[in-house]
Amino acid sequence: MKTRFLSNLLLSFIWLAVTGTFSFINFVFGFILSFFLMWLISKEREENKYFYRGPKLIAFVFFFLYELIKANLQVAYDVVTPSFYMKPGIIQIPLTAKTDLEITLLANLITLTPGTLSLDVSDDREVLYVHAMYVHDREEFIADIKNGFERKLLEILR
Amino acid sequence: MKTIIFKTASAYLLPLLLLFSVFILLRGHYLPGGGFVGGLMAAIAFVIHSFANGIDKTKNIIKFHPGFLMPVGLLLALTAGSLPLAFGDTFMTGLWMKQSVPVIGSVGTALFFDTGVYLVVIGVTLTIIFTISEGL
Amino acid sequence: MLIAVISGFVFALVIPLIMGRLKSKSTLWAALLPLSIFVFFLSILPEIQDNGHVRISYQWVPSIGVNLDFYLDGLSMLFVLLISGIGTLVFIYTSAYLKGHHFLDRFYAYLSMFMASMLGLVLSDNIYTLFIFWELTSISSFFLIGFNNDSEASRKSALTALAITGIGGLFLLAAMVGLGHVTQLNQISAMSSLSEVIQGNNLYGWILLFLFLAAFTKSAQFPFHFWLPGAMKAPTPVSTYLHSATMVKAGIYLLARFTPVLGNHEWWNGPLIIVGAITMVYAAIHALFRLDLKGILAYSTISALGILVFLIGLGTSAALLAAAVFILVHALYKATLFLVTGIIDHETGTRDVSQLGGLNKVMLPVGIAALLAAISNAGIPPSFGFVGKDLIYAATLGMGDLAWPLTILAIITNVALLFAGFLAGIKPFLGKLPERFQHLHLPGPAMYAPPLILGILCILFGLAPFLLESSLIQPVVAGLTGTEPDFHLQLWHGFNLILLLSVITIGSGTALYFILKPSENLLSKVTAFEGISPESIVRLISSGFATFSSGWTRFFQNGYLRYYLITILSFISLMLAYRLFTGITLYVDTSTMTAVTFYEAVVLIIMAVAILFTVFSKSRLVAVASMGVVGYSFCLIFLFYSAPDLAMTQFSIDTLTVILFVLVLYNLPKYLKLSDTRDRVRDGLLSLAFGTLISILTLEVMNETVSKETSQYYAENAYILGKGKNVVNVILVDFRGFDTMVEITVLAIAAIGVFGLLKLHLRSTEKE
Amino acid sequence: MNDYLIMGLSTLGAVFILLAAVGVVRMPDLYLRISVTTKAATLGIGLLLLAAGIYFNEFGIYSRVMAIILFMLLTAPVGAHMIGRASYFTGVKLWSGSKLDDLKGKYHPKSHELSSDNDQKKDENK
Amino acid sequence: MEILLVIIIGLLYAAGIYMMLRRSLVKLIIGLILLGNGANLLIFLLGKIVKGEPPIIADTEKMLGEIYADPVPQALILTAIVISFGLQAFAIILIKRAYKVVKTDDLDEMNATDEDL
Amino acid sequence: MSVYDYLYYVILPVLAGSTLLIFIRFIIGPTLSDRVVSLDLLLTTGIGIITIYSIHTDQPAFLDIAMIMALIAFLGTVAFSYYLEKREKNE
Amino acid sequence: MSNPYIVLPVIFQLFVAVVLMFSWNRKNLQKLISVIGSLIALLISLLLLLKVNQEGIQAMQAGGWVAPFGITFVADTFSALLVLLTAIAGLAVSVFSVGSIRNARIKFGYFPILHLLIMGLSGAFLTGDIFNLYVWFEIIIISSFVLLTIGGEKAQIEGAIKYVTMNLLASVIFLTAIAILYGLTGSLNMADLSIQVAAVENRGLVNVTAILFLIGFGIKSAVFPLYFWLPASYHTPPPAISAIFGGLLTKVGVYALLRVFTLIFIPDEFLTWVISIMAMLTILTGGLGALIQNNMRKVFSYLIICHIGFMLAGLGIYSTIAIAGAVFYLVHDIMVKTNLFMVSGLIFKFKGTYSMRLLGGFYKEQPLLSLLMAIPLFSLVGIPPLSGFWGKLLLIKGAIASSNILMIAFIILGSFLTLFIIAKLWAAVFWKDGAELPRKKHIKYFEELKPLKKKAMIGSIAFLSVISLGIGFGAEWIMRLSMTIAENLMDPAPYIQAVLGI
Ligand code: NA
Ligand code: NA
Repeated sequence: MKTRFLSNLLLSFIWLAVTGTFSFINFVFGFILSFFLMWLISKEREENKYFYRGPKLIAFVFFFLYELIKANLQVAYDVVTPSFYMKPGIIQIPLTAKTDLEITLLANLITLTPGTLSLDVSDDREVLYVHAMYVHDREEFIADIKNGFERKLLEILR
Repeated sequence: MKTIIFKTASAYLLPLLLLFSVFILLRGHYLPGGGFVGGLMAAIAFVIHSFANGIDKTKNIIKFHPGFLMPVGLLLALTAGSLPLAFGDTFMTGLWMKQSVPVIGSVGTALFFDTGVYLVVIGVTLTIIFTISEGL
Repeated sequence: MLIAVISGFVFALVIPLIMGRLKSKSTLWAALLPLSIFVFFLSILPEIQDNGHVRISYQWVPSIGVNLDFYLDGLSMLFVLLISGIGTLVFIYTSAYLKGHHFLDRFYAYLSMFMASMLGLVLSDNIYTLFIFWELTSISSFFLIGFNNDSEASRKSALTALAITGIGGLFLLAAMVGLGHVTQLNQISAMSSLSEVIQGNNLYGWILLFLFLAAFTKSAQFPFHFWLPGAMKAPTPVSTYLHSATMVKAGIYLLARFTPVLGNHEWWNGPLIIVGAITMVYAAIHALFRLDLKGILAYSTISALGILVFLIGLGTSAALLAAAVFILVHALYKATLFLVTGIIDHETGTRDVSQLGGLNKVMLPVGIAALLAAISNAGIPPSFGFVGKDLIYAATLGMGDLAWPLTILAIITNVALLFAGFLAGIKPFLGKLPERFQHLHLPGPAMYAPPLILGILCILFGLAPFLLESSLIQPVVAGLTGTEPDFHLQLWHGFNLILLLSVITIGSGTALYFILKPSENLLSKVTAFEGISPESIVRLISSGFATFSSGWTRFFQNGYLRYYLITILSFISLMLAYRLFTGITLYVDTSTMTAVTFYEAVVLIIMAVAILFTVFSKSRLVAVASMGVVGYSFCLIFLFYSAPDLAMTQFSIDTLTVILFVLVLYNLPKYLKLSDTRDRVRDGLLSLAFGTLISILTLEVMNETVSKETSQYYAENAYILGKGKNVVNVILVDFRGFDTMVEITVLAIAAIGVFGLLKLHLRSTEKE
Repeated sequence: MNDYLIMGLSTLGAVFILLAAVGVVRMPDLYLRISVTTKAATLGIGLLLLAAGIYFNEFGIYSRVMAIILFMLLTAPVGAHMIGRASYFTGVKLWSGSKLDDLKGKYHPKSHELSSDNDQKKDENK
Repeated sequence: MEILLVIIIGLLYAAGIYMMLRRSLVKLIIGLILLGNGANLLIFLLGKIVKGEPPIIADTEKMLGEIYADPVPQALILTAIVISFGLQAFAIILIKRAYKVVKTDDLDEMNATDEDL
Repeated sequence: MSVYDYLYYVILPVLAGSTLLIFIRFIIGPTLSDRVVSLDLLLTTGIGIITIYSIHTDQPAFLDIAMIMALIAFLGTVAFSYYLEKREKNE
Repeated sequence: MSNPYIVLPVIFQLFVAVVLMFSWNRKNLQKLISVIGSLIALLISLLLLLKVNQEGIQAMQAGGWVAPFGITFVADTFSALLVLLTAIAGLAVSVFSVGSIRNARIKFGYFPILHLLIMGLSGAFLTGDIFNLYVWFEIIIISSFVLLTIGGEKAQIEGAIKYVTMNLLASVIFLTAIAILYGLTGSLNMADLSIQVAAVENRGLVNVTAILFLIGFGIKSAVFPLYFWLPASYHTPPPAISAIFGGLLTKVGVYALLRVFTLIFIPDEFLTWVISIMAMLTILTGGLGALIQNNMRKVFSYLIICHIGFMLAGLGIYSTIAIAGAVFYLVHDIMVKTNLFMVSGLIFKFKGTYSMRLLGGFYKEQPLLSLLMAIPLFSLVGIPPLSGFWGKLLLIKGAIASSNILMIAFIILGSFLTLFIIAKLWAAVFWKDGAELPRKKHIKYFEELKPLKKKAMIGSIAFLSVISLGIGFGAEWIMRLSMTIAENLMDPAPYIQAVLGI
């Protein structure tokens, strides 16, 4: 019930953002609208927790941007220069993340980082298969992910 | 398609896109958008959901056959168009409320008409895509 | 008079309903209808004699002058009496001939419908109603000829008859419309004063052509005559009524009717004389070799009709008089012979003249009737036929330079006709009665009385021609020639050339009767010539026509969609090209055009390449994806040129289309390379031509300055009146909201269609 | 000041997009192409949108820009994952220079179920 | 620019027709779509194109300014696009059904209705 | 150089050039997946062009199209993946 | 004379369709709604025609926007008459469908789409806006696609592909023509276009545009050499659908030709020459095609083409009387062709085949029904005074007046072929002894039907037959209407006045 209300609230805010008109009436409208929409699509949706760890979130955003730019430069170099320095491969990464949201966020963040691409999650949610451009050492790569993205992400989500 | 990633993402995309579709619908009279594109967006939201979760689940969510939206939308548009006849005007004459409503702006038959369009487009798109996908 | 005509149609409608109910064994009462009509018209006879005509008019479709104008003059009266008189006898005869037949009611219905049409035809003064009744005679005769519809031959001859007379009828329509146009009148009786105007008009030739075609087909003139022998498949009453006495004379009536209007012109006389002469001789000779009684009679009828056309063609008052008399003469004796033939057929089951003989011994009254008719046919005094034949010779002899050739033709014809008459009227009754006919006996009076009455009339009118002279024949001739007639019908003119000719005719005819014995052998020799007969030629033409039809149809409708498209597109391209290059000075005005920027150029390049890639791609999905690229490029173009709504819509729809394709294509087999290079070059050239034409056209249209009144109005009023700022949207939901209404309906229909197309699988019991 | 920000952001964005474009042409296999393009392009578009936001400098525009970026962040990786995965079992080959392929043989050929059997784990268990 | 668009229009018509003349049902329908695109572009072009001035009335105004793109062709094309979408959707599904009952997408094997004389 | 000129003469051409490059990948393929990826990227670049164009023409309304494109482009990719998977399954 | 109610025939059909869609799964309710709806629609159309007849041309500006800015609807005698005929045919087909359409198809939207098709036809007749006409054409096309394919049998699909392709091609050409017209004049309102087009200086361009319209509408009206879709498809769907197609679909093309080429483009000599040649070849092609067919419905299909040639001839001759002829023929043809396809359907219900070779003995077995069927058959031939005769008479009058002997020859040829073909059909189907045909299990034969269904099928045939007879014998009434229509078409000033007020 509480999460339902929170989602509703969140959607109302998104409505405000999308319409770009901040007024109480627009908020009420957005609230009613999202209430209706949530009712419409409610049956199958799992209830989820929403962000409550603000600071960590901000830190994570910066961490992510840093990773993004770093990797981008690395890739850019490889793309622009005539010869390839990359050592690509598909790597299996065991997952600590368990819920759908955790796994999805993690996978997406990995994908968004240049040079890596989450190909798929095993059906038992044990492992994530990642295609990476620079696999100099498998263990090191796995550790990077697990200590970097995954740990930080789970800190926020749990 | 059985992928957790897509499934999860679709669960979040659905409400977002629906919200967005209403937005597109309502502002159509002022800025690009309107019932048609809005309806398509809404339909696409459900289509994405159905790709991720299977059509049955999406149908469960919608609660009625999407084709039902077609007569509803048509009736809405037809009513909006015919209402002026009751006031002695010709078909499709715009009737407007004296005061404009916050958020939406002036409310008139044109808006109801566009909402009719919106519903029909959702109904049509979903009927078509669901029907095909079921045959796959 | 209207009642007289209409009653036949009403009777036709009512009779199938009541006849079943009445349960009466005899249907003799049906003859009361023609009889009362006959009596009715007979009662008007004095009035005609005095005033020349009676006229009645009822409005029907006055806005184009189609009215029921009836005009009864001598000519009409002659026909009216024939129609109703012989009609009465035929109705009586039928009640016995078809007694107990399952569909007798229908037969009477057709018959009375036919009679009514015939009456209408000869009474009509209105050019259109004339045609209407003319067509009705054709169609009712179609039903009558095809009455024995189980037999393939019968159906076939009904079709042939309808085809020939039907097309003639249409020519009649054309002729009538032409006349109406030239004279600006609808009443025939009013036209005779405009005779010169008509003949001076440049449509005169066409009108004549159309009219002749109508008359010749209906009256079985060479080379359209062959439907008539075929039509003998009909029951005998039909043959009697239609094919000797009445319907075939409709063409004669038509020619006679229009003689005062169109006649007296070499274009009129020449063709009629030639066609009439050919017909009478050709058919007469044909009649010599037939075995089938009805065949003999059919050919002799054709010949007689030829004589009539010939006489009308001669056009002199003597000839017209001869025609008037001969119409009656022929109707009487030929109807008799047909009825007799019917009795013979009915009783003996054969019409093969070589097998018949001695029937006098079992059916004397029939034999007498036949004999009387044969005498009249032969023109032996004191029959009415003798009077007629004399008049014919008188007419031909009066033709100046051409007198002798024409007379000789007439003699040949008459000799052969005499032979035919004897063969049909005398041969079956004289000689030895074959064994198998011994048990036969005389049919009921309903059957033998009609021919007997007619046979007696054949002689009666010969003995007492004055009975008809002033009452009937004089008004006819007066109407035809437009002058006061000064002649007297008489049997005996004294010893003169004409009498000599008659004697020659009778003598050689009789001789021929004893010399020439028709037989299968002879017939087959004659039929050897049929390869060049008009009938075979027409059959050849019609089978050629059928081949042509199927060739033409299959050539165009060959089943291959792309050939259809090629035809359509070639047609468009040719038409466009012709109009573009002949009607427009091509130039391009670049002054108003916008400059090309790099990014636009890139979009266009991508678009162009994507189009080509779509066309030449080897995989369906790649083609689809590439079509998507085309669509997305569109979207950008729309955006660059200030159409955000369009860009949005194009984009969403394009994506949806691609998705639909993707969902549909997944189980289709690979593209096959199905066309050869030649096809592709051909298609390529055609496509390029069409594309180029459209481009040129577009360029030219762009030169034109456009009034922007409408868009200006929208620009000014969209917000003020339509309360919206996105003008396009205001147009869509308000200014042109109706379009959108229909548009969403289209979508809904498409969705229902898709739903049905994919979900509806008919069970095997529901597949109709 | 804003102008320079706009120019800077748009330059950066355009460069990233160009990078993606070069990458998609140059990279030797599909997975690398996906790798290179998804993020570079997303980043590039994000920057360009930001530039637009600054240019119009209205709240409505900012929020819309943010909404677009959010949508892209949400959908781009999912799309990449989907097409990458689908390509893998339609048999799109890895570049010959690839080092390892842990996915090989993990998809059930019919049901497309993906197992987590870890060869390494097995090795360790031994 | 207009000249280039004119060429593109011609190309679209030509390509559409060329595709329609192939033997594959899929190509036929792609051809129809290209042809429809060509017609839309034609409407657009003949309404006289204007750059960067969408027919949207500014917040502060009550009517469009001096220069604006003609909204009529845009509205017409929108209607035409949507309608063609309906038709196209149906036609595309027709491919599927045709494949199901005729077992091919080769148009040359779909001429029984004309043959049965 | 004004910001308009800069965007017009530098950024737009760069983006247009990128589009061409991406389109080359679309043409050469070789697999359908490659084309899907480049199609997706084409759209993304298109969004970029639209964004710049909206600044250039001072029309924020164009950003909405960018928004819709962003959403729908995803659907295209999903559909193709769906297709690829289904086709593979059915073979 | 603005009259808000003239679109009522259109929106009422939409309303009926929507109500039918709401009763999606209730087939009996749908039948009831369809029949009652058609009846009311008939009444509305009748009132409209009476109104127009009394008070002259009625116009209505949708949305209240003054012409030429909004979408205008115009009811002149021509439009109103055609709307009435559509409603009559609609009622007949609706009732016939009650008897003959199987439940499977009803469950998939047969009735709503039938009504939407009728709505599209009525809209096309009433609209005064060229783009709106395009939109109505699309409604007609899509609903006919759906009706054509409903059930999705092999023949249906094969026919539909050709039908769809060529009709879409026609739409594209029509759209192209509209684009060019807009590029030339900046207007879409037909009355306004009449003035604007006359003012265009570059006549060459106007002539080219006219060609595009000719071809676009020509394809829809199935004239030579653009007709191929028709014989490929009309015989494939259930007879009720063939009936509404056969009666009305091509006619809307003819209507558009007549309207556009009298109001907007006044044909020059070349164009009338082209139209005349097309008319002659259409007559020839239709006639020849019908001559060699064995399938009864194909015979009728080709005869549609043949008779479209007659109507086109009226346009080719281009005189008041000839156009009146075309209009009269149109009126007659709508009633008769609709009826004939129903007749063939009824025969099929008895015998289980359309093949003339196999059929036979119908006259013997069903004498009264045969007589009933003879009415449309011989009306088609134009045996005077049945309805087919009058239009032809006017056409020949028109041709004579312009000394167009060749045209007369072709009209005669066409009439002759029709006569011969129908006589042949009569001989084959009704006269000939029928062979014993095997019973097919997928057909529900006539005798197995419920009495109501039997009555529905025969009743609708009888209804249209009576109307045909009325047209024939009461020709004066239709004749006056046709003349009025032709005069209005040839002098569009009142039309323009009614729409634009000038
Ligand atoms: Na809109
Ligand atoms: Na309005």
